[in-house]
Amino acid sequence: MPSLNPSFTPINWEQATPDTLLERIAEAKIVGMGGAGFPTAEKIALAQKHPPNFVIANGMETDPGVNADKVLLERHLDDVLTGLRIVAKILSAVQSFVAIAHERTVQDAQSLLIDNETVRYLKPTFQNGAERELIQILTGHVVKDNSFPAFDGCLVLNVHTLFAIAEAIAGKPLTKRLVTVNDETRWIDIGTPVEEILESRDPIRVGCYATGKRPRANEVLTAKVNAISNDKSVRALPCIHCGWCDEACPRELPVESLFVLAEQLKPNLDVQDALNRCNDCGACVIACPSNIHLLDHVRALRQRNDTERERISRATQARIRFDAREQRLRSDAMSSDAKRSERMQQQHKWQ
Amino acid sequence: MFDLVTILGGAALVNNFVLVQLLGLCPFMGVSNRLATALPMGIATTFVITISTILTNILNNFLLIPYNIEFLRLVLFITVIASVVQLTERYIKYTSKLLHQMLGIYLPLITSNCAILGVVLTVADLSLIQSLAIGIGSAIGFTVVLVLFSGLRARLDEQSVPKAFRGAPIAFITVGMLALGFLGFKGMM
Amino acid sequence: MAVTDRPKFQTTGIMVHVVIALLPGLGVSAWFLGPKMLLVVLISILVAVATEAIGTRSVLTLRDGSAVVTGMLIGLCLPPSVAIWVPIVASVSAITLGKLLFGGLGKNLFNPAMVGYALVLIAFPMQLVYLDGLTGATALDVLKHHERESLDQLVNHPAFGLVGSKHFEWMNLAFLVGGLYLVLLRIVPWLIPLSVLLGIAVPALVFFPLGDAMHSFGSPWFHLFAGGTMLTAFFIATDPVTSPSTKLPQIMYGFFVGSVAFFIRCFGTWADGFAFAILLANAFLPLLEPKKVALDK
Amino acid sequence: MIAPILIPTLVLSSSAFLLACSVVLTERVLRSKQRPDNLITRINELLPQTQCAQCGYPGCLPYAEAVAQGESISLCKPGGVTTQSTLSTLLNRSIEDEFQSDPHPPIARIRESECIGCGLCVAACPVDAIVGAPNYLHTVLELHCTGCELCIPPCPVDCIDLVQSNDVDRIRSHAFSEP
Repeated sequence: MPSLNPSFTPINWEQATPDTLLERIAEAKIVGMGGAGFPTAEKIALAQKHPPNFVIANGMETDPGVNADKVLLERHLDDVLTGLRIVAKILSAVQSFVAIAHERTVQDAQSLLIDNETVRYLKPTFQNGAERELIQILTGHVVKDNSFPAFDGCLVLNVHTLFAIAEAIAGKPLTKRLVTVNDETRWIDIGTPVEEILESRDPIRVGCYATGKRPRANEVLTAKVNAISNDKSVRALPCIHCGWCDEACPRELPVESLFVLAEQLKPNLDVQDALNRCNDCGACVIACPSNIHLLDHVRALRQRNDTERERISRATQARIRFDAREQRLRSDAMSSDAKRSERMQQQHKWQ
Repeated sequence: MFDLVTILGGAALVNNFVLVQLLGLCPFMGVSNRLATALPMGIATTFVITISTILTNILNNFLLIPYNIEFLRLVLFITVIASVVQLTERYIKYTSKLLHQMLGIYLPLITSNCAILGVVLTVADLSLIQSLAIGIGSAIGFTVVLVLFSGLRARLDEQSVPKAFRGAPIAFITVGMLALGFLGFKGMM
Repeated sequence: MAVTDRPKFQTTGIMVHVVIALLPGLGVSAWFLGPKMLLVVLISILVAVATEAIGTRSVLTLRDGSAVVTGMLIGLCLPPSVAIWVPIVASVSAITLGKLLFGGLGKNLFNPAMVGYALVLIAFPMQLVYLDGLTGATALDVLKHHERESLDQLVNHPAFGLVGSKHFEWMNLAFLVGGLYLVLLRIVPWLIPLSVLLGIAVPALVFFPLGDAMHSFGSPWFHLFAGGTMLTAFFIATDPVTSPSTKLPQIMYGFFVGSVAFFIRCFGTWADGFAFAILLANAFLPLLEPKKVALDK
Repeated sequence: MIAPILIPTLVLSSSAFLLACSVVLTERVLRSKQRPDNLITRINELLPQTQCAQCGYPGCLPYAEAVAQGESISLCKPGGVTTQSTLSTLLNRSIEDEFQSDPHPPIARIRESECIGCGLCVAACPVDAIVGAPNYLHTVLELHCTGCELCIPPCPVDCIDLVQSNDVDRIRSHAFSEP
């Protein structure tokens, strides 16, 4: 396939300077393919400003029924590692890690490693798959709640993103990716309409059935989507308060009471800290025996809380400005009275 | 002392005047949709019952019986209860305006709570200690059931109840089932 | 693949396993109390399922199987000597009053089976007195009404079997086996049955030495294996909709059920107080677990 | 002979009189020890503070004081359903007429070509959201405008109209910034 952009000539990454590599990644418009979809070039640039750097390849596929990363690692492990080394070269990283959730690929990777790289097998639980927990497990560094990993110099990139980087440096733009469609994984061009990928009566979910969202009108496949699946929550039964979602949540959030509050279709600001701690892992959706899509409800509640907080901040701002205006009007009135009475005395003195 | 406790327990649980004797239902239904109004109402009612039991008992034993004018009992007791309720309403008004707003009409309505007049009339002839035990016991029973019921109504999901049963009907059915539960204590005392 | 240690159950799956766990108890009670017990259970199940189908005007809601479980529990609670219309009344009132009026599965505040059973118990006491399934009247009744005889005379009374009441100790054993099956499958939280049994054993331990020769309160073993203890502990108290799902409230809930049932058995007029204990515990549930309820909604 | 009539009336009137005195006495004591109450400020916090006077009161604080005295809680149009439900939750009053409120409140916008710079709208705006030099064109600060429509009547050339603001650009402005 002719490369779309003639200037996309392959670069030999060993000789190239970090800047040309970073510029090529930006030019190829590569975004995070783990699920967040944040522009990779910007993320690397941010991490560059905060040395010392650690690079982590995240092969931990915790979404249920999805094995896009697994298939990629089986077929293109060497490209992924070259992508890792490219990023390590750009950041002149101190240490780089590869976290994989399948034993077999760990053995294959062991042989290909060079000096400051280590491969770790981690159980694919929701704890180990989350970005901040992964950094803590591998490097021991704890990222504070209000800051982002890139500001602490840690860069977690999905194995697909690293593969895309290697491809971009080798001159091939990011045009297709591995997607699991109802438990069979195949290459799909980015941009194909979502409805065409999975023809099924049931409504579908972009992403796995637990963390995926309902497709918007004529949505197309983007780089960050790793699966398309049937929406099981169509046949949802009412909640029987069994509490299994609370047990399944890796961050011990009160999922059941969040669901009760979400069902009232009203914002509720005192559960905001729990909503902030939820990282949309979908463990509760998997555990629910009544197939209720708890994540939809939590996301809706979060959205309502955001608009409510926006409304309250606007109201407090308006009150502050109103009070300031009242105060100003009063002091103007007083000062003009004072001046008038002073003029009156002046007048009096002259007579 | 032990039998006083059993009298108190009996008045609270066995013949609880809301669920077993079915007295005082109108404030019970009106105020119990939220815990924030149910608990203060329960405490206010307990206060009113205790004070009015003491006053009526003294009035009855030292004024009505010696001069055998028992026929005045009903009128006198209602005036006592009304004035004690006015006391509580004033107190609540000047301590927490919000609570005064939230309780609204149900605060002065305690006077017309038939449970209080019922208790006061039944214990008028007993000794002061016994009447106090029964009075406080029944008041505690009222508060416990009120708080329980407000918890149940908070848990009730109005949206999924069939349209014809929303509001009062489903509340009465829940009270009925609560009464079913309390019938278990029948015959304990 | 995501790792969660509980096998993935659908709500239908849960109810099927509950029915399977109830079968041994059903078999043993049918063996001792006669085949009429099976008839009573069958009628209650059919009526319960029919009422739910008519009530919700759709067969769709039947797939969660909760009507079958409710019917079965009612059938097991009612004595076999009961008239035919009694299970019908119990099942109809259980499903309509207990569940549908509150908005169907998951919305009811009280355990539907207990609502139906308590209603029938209070409305038609004569029907349920004689040889009563749940109340295990034989031994418990004897204990309550024959206070004059001394303890050892009591023991060799025909109603008393090895440790508990004659037939009911084996029935309770069967329900215990079924209950453990549910606990091992992690469908039922193990804390609730344990605390219910503790709730009845601890007061029994306290009161047993107090009972003089004239009036014995029955030994803890007796209470554990008499009447409907095991059936309530493992199947009725653990209904997910009307029982707490977090640790501490579960302990308090179970202990409350056990102890109230014990006091009703020893001091109240009812032979076995489990139905009332469950209803009262359900009433306390919103206060035990405020987090599941928007209290100032 | 008169004893059976005199005694009951005496007993009744004296006890009634005594009770009445005790009530009045306690009220005076309580009123003197009255601690300041924050009910009005709590109500005021729930109001959207548009100071638009569409509720018939000159501002949000006067309306809050009226609500504390028992005024209806459904008069605040900009607040709409959210203010109505929060007030009903706080004061435990049922809502009589539920009315719809649009999620995006309207914003005033000056058609700058027609503005003659008279500055009458600046004085009218309760939150100082309009800026402009005299005789030069004025403009509305979208972030601060509460859509109270008080600036529309005083404008001599009637060049202010209400437009739907969408909050997207407002929220995105501080969505992701370095800490």
